[in-house]
Amino acid sequence: MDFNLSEEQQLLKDSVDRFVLDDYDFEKRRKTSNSDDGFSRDNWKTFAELGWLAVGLPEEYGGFGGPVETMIVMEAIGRGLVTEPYLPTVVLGAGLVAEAGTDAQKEAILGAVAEGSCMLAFGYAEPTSRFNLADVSTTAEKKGDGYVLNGHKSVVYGAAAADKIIVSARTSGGVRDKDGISLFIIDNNCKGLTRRDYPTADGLRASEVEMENVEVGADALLGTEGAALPVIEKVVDQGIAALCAEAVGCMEMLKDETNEYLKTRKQFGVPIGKFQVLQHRMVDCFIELEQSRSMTYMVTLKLDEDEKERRKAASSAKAQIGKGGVFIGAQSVQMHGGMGMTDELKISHYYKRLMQIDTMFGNRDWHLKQFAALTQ
Amino acid sequence: MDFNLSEEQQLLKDSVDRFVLDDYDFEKRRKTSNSDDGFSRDNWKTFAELGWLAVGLPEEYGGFGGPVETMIVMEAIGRGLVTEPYLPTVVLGAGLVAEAGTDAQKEAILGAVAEGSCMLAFGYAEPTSRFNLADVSTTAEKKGDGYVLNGHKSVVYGAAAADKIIVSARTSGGVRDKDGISLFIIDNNCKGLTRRDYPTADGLRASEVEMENVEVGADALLGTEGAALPVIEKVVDQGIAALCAEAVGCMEMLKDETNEYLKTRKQFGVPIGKFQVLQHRMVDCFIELEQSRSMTYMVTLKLDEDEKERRKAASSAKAQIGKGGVFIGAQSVQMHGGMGMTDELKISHYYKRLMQIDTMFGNRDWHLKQFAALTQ
Amino acid sequence: MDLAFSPDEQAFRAEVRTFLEAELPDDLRHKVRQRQELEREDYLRWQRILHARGWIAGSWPKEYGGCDWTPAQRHIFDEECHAADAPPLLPFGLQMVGPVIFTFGRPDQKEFFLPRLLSGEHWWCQGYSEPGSGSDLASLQTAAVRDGDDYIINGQKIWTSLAHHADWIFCLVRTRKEGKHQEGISFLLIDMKTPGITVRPLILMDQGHHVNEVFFENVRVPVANRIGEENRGWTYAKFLLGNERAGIAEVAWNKKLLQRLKEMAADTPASGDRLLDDAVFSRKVAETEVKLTALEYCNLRILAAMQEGSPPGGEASMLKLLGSEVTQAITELTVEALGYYAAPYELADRTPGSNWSPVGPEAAEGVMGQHLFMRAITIAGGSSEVQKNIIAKMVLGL
Amino acid sequence: MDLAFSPDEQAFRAEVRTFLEAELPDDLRHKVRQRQELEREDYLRWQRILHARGWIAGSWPKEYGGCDWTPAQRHIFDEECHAADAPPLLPFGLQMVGPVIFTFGRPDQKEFFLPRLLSGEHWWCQGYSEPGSGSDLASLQTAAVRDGDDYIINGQKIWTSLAHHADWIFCLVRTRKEGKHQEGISFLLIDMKTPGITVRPLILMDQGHHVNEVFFENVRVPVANRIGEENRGWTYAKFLLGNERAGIAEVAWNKKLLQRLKEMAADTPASGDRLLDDAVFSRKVAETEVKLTALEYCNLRILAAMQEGSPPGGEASMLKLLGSEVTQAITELTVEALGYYAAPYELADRTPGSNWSPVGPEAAEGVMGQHLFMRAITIAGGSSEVQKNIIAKMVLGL
Repeated sequence: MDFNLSEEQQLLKDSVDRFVLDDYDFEKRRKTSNSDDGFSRDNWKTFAELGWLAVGLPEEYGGFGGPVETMIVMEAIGRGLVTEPYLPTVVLGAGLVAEAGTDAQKEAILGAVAEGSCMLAFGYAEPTSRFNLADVSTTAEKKGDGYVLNGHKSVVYGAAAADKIIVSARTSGGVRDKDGISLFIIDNNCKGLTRRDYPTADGLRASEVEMENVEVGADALLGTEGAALPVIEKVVDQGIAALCAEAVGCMEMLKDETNEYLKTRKQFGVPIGKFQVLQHRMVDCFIELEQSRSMTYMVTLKLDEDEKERRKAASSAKAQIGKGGVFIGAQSVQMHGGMGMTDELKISHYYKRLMQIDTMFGNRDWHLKQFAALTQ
Repeated sequence: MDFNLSEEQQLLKDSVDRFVLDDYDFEKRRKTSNSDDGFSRDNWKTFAELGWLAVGLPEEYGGFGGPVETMIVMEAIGRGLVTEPYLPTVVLGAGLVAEAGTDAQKEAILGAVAEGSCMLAFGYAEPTSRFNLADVSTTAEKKGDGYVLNGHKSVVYGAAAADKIIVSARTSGGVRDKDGISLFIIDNNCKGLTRRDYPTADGLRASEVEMENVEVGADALLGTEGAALPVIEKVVDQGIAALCAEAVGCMEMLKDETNEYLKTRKQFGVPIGKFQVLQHRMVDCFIELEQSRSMTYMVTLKLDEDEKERRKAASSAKAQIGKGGVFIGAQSVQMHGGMGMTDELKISHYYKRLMQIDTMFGNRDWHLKQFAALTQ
Repeated sequence: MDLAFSPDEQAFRAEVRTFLEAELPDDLRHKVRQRQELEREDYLRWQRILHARGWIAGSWPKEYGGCDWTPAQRHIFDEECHAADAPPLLPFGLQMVGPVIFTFGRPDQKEFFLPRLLSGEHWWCQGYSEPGSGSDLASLQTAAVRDGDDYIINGQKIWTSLAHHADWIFCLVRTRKEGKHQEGISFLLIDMKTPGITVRPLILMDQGHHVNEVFFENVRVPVANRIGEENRGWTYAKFLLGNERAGIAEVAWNKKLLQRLKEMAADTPASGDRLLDDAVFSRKVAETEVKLTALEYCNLRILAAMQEGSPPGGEASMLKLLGSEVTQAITELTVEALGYYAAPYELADRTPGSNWSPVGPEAAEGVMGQHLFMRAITIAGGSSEVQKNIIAKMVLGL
Repeated sequence: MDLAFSPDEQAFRAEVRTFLEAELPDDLRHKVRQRQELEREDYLRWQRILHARGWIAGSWPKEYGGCDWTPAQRHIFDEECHAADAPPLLPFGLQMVGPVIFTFGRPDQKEFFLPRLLSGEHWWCQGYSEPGSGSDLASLQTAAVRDGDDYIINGQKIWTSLAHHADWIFCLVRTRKEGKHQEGISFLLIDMKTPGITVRPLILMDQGHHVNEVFFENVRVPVANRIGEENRGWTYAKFLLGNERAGIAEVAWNKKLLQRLKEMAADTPASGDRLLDDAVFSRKVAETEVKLTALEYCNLRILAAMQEGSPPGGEASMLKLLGSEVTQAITELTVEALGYYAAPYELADRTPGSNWSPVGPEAAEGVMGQHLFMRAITIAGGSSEVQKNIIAKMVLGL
């Protein structure tokens, strides 16, 4: 039992932390977030140069590290509220290809991801699916060697910037059947695909992706036809672990900023941190953070266990992070008073991100239900 | 809209309050609770003399007043943590007879209740029914003019002292059918009835009541055969309103005692009521009490509305009272520190009663579910 | 004890309802229902309609143009207005400065300000908070120095709601530095067009422009614009804060929000079921509705007491606390009901006349924005922490 | 980073498990499982079995008869013992006064007390709290006045757990009235048979006799029974309180309680369903299990840090807070699972040898009693409020 980073991991951590500290101050982040793309392609190039886009990819395609390295990068992303679409591209997109791709697909995509020349997005949700990954109405019908796709994917983060979008589609079975789901890699500019792009409340970019008779070749199929759900679940659990780390980064930043504010802001002649109610509230925030960090370690280190253990780990971690994040976010706003309400201070931006994190990949209610089913 | 008591109601309130204050101090209550019966027959006689056992009964049988008068008595019972089985006898037992009884049954029972010579109990729960009043496994089979009863009624408050026990039993239909439930009035000493009597955690008395081939005449049937559920639900809602008032009495006593303790108990050189965290906790208690009182007025004044409104009122009030009572109880213990843990101080006794009140007639979860179903 | 409203009150309710059906414009109704931001003219249109009917100032005495309604009538009026999706009436003039003027003002002040306030000619804003004085309001620093018949004002106010729309601002200013904080404050009425006043927008986390900073640089205000005596402004301010709390529970509005949440949850597909049929979600809705019911009856009890002449004391703080908690619970659940569709946030495209439509379901419009803005209600107007301090002191004697 | 225990640690776990299977008496196992109150002899039997195996003092150095286990080993031992329903080891001797004696005691004190403590010959209790000093422990008043080679003790202790079983008591007493509270306290070891000591039961709300008042009336204690220096007792007391917090999260015990709750909920009929299938109940169980999991990994992180030599600081307060909250959540849910069968409470009939059986399901035994007694864990050993004060100060610097 050991919670220390290896030397290489520590070096990676130093590097991402330094980037966020030196090159990602909040005003720069605001400009980046408000730009057309919502992120900076220069930063993306930097990420590639520093090797971060190769984290967690298979070594034979230039990758290095695993879940712990992803955690390190994602925590820094959380601290900096980084808007570059790292999660959609590296964790989800490349994760799916690494998990299920043919050699040819891996060859074509993973190296390009690592060197920053290929961005990815993953469309798994639909307007009526809510959080159920197996609820897929989008259809992919066989046509010749290839497939024709029809359907609507909701709130696909990073879709506008992506070169390729991976979508789940049903090749057989009923709408909520676990079998019959397949994954397809689709070029973003292909015929029949339309996007409505929009900013999100947390300052990122997402899209509605609609497919009307999108024709793809056989090589667009990712993994075994009809057997994609376990792959999706595994990669989404990896996404959950990464998201937990991002949340911990956000929470830690809020905890530090708010604690500092309590020490400096004066009312009634004393720092407001002298008021016991705020002290105890701050303690509650600290404890939520520690619990969230512990659960993030736990899920990160359990991603390679068997399916049931992995899913228990992911659902319990996500449930904790969702609650802890929204609590710390809301309390940080409250303890900052009016200033916490402003767009100017970073506080509210972290709160907004933590709210979305609670929802992403299924909210606290969803994951408590999964966890209950897994532990009965 | 008017939340004032009438002059007669105020007189009743003065009378019950005075009794609790003068004749029911905590040491007397402790002795009474620890006695064999768990209550005092002398007190019961006093209740009769002062007319409290006639509250809510029909005027033609010597009764007076209605829900507001019952609320007044029950609130005082809560303040004094009175152990005499008022709820089982007057609210539930007499309530059922008044609601569904024949003239002969009312004649025989209600006057006797009012004058203190007849005590009642109501067995509605069974080992597998949890909180569902319609879940009745006890059977009543027709035999000649009468019936033969078999079954097990759980946790029947006041059964040991009761002259007659009213039980629900199934005359037709499946175990959880809404139709087919009937009520029977059974003599406590009849053949085939066995009781296991026990004290309860809140210092009252209850019993397991088992019936093995208990034979009763046709006159034991209370109300229309097979149509008892609406009667039971109505009288249980009256019981809920009464219980809410008792809970408010308990909460108010705890609020007063704990607030006083905060002002007098010193630690670190100051009264502990100077610590902001305890101040705010006490405010939370105060607010729970105010909400509970408001909901008690609401349900009391809505008992005569149509079934849906009445049930909504009862379930919402019970849900609030269950939460508020347990919160105030637990926090009063916590704020009293070690002393709150003792059997010696009254604090823990009120907490224990409030815990049982949350469970009685269905706990908070149950009533939130009912309320949700009624308000969708 | 009796829950029923009197026949007269019930007749009044019918009258209000008929009026709203006839007079509330559909486009305003739609904007409110869709949680869209109201523009200056939207507020004013509705104010003029009510003014024409003589119903703009329910609580004011008749002699000043009010209706002199009982607390129950005001409650009924509020309920009906919210049920009909009428725009809210802003409190700054009608509830805040108006009663201060007719209670403490000179006859000429009453004559000049009150009719213009009621008609909407004067839009008022409130200059209380300062950067250094949030919960500790009495520590305010904006200085008013006497110079002949004028005061010269220097300083800064913050969180000034809708100051960018306002014609007049009522301000607490410091006219004496010595002694207790509370005893050196005066209450001034200031024309927003006076030279030296600068209004700067403060954008909130919903990216909306609701509040402002207001800077005063050598602003010259006639002493005649002072309310009451110099250095006694704290008294008037406290009076005003008391008025601010009437109706603070926002029961009727919360009921409306809750009803919309339930409608939305009934329309929201959740992988085969309706979201409202989910046991855990429907329980959370039920919990909130029970809390709102408790608040409603707490409010009615206090209303009944006011009807009999007892002014609300620390209990008003309880209503503010509970009301804001209920509102936040509802807006949180409403965001939660949207699932992934809580994410899209396209304020930038919502220019009037565009063919913008919300991403996701129609009911998603404005939900996240409202939720984010509503984080302020446990901070503004005395934070929840301050309200609890007040109850602890005033009600519990701790 | 790695969650796995080392091969050695895994072998140790197997060894403990085998030992428990062989040596833990069935009747003790049953009593623990059924939440029955343990008698003095029950504790002692188990202590003697462990003592015989050399496993009575996991954390103590070998030279004093301990095992010198690593934090991980102690954790494993705890987990296995709780999983097997072994009786708890009382902390008063083994965790509290023992380490004080071997750290600060004289050689003769070590030689006399430590072996007797380990063997169970001496049952220890703790004389810290007084009626006037709860959270504010340092304000204690029990006076020790020097008289030749003795101190004369007068005063009163309260909340003294199992003092009615105890042979010895370690006490904080006041040896100087002047100066700071903390600087006039000494640490004494007192034979409970000394004349002038009276133990009076304090019955708690579960009607159990767990704690006592201990009165001292001119009790003569040899100065030789003092630990360390006069007036430096606070130092030793703080050392002890630090030790008291190790293992305070009670993860293994909480896991056991949770497992039993789930078993019970699976066996509980709820009008046609199993209670565990109720969406709301199972969610509450899941919430609690998630919280317990978070606690478990917080505990493991702190354990790993201790393994590397960092003593637990304010984090121990966090473990105490969370652990007690989890326990209370579990016992509340367990009571809730019983439904109406939470009411019967028949302590009086439970004399050994009677054919008493619980009213309602077998699993109902002891549930309410345990819940009521567990209300104390957020009060005793530093209340939750005090723990939060500690974290605010020590960790957050507020």
